[in-house]
Amino acid sequence: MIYAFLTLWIVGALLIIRESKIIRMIIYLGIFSLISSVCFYMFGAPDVAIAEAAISVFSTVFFIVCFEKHFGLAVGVSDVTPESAENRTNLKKYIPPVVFTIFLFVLFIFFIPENPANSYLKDQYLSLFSRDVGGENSVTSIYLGYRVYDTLFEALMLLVGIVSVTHLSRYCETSVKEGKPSDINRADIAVFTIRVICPVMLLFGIYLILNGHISPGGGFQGGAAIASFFVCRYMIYDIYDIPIERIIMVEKIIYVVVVLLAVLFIFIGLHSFLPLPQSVYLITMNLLIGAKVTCGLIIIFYRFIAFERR
Amino acid sequence: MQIAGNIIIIIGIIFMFFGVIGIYKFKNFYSRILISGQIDTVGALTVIIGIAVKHGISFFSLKLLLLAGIILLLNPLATHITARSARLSGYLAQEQEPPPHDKKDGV
Amino acid sequence: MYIFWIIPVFLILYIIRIIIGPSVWDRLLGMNLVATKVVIIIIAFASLYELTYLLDFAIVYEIFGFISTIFISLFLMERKKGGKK
Amino acid sequence: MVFDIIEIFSVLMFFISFYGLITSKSIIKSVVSILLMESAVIMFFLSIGYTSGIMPPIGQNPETETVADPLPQALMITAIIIGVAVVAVNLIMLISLYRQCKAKDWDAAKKKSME
Repeated sequence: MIYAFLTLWIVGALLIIRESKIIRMIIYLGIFSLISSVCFYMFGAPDVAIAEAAISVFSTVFFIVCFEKHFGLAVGVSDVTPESAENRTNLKKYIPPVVFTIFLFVLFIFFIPENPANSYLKDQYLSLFSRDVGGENSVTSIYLGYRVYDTLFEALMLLVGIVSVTHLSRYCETSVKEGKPSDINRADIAVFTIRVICPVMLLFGIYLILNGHISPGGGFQGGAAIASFFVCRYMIYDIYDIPIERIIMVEKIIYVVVVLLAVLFIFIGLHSFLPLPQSVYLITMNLLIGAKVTCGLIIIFYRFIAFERR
Repeated sequence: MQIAGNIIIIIGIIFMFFGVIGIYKFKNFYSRILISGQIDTVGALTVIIGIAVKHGISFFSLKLLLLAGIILLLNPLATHITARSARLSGYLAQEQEPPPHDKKDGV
Repeated sequence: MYIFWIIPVFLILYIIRIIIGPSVWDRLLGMNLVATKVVIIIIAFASLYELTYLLDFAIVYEIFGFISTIFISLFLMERKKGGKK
Repeated sequence: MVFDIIEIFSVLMFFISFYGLITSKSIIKSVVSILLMESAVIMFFLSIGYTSGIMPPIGQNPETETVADPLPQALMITAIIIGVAVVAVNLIMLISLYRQCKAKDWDAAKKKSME
């Protein structure tokens, strides 16, 4: 069955590459992300699958907001020159990239080393993580324990991305504070049901964060779930009263706290002095990382939404 | 218990098969969205109830019922908003082809 | 289990519908249907292994597929309104 | 060759998106191609060591034979979050380019910059 899903994955990519109209491409991208998330799940990685499913919403939302609000109707007409009779005679301009790509593919296939995968490290991690770091989810234990450097640099990369987004987008504070009335034509049933669903999503995000060390989930996934709560909030009320400057400051402070906590617990070894259970460290780090990811995604989303309406 | 669960799952799969037929049979968009929206929700719910029956009374089937509630709440709403969006954008039921702005804007 | 062999056939049929669907809303409808079918596969997988925590992924999948469908359809509606002005 | 057929899929995917990247005319399709390329890389890392009936690496003492490798998963979670930040920065740069010179594909942008 995994082969059927992988074939659908490849077909989706071919559709995206061959499609010439942007809004169809965005819908195909949403379907493609959902299918790739299921493939991750089939490979025995539910953590990665939850993260991909949460992030696919945000990439779709960014693309559709960018396409809709900033380009408007102008881009939709034709982004690529239409496939007409003159292009059909011009077929030979497609031949060099195809040949080049196939050449690289064959080169890659023939250039692989002939060693089987070494499973020594996997056995070590699986037998020792519960004693060294604690918890039952070995993925969370690895990215908060053995590989905490990667997590710190990932948080730094997210912070750099947010800073560059806020610098590149011009944005007027006064129009944001007023809170413009909605121009989305909404149905009452939709508003009511989304109001019912919003607290469920918030609760579910908190559940994912707090149970991150014993079940699939963790800081990243729960943070993305809580940030999608704010997407729903925008869909209902359509106001921009989020204090973005303050959220950026909060995010920087959280980053410093994350670095300090990791240094105290992992590199100095504070938990060997204190009589704390090991899961306290895991839960605290998951909460902080979840708050940081939430702040980052909220800032990027509201910057995208409020860019044009200044 | 196993046999009853299997029978309920097969009934749900037959519902889904009707949904697949309906999505190809009708030429009109609103007929398609009506048939597939209803039958698909009912088929998914039936399959979930069948799996819950196979597991008996346990934590697993309790969580499955929560999931069934979420599907019952969200799935009709998604089809409703899609149909409403199509109607308000001027996609009329009588037309066999997409409206002219659809082609012109390259949607 | 037989679900694992029947549901991918349905998925392929839905994707053919998505490819030939004449308008955007057909594709949105297909996206919603694909999300529901995939939720059923996830549940069957979790039921095969008897692992309860795999059902979290099904709930996440349902909610997030719903959000992206609704966001795309709301923006399509808003666009038409802006065009009328 | 020790490659399984399941790893060929993601390599093929990587080169499909590479083809899309080098032949796309519109800028937004280039951004989508970068997203697809990153998805292919994640799939390649996860599919190493796949056997049928593999289990997620969660539990107190999982058996090491039938359990997936937890190390690539922990790395790929961070890669996904970085990917969405990369997409956001790319789209903001695209919007700024469009505001400046009204160019939505590479040819028009090149023509504008020549003037």
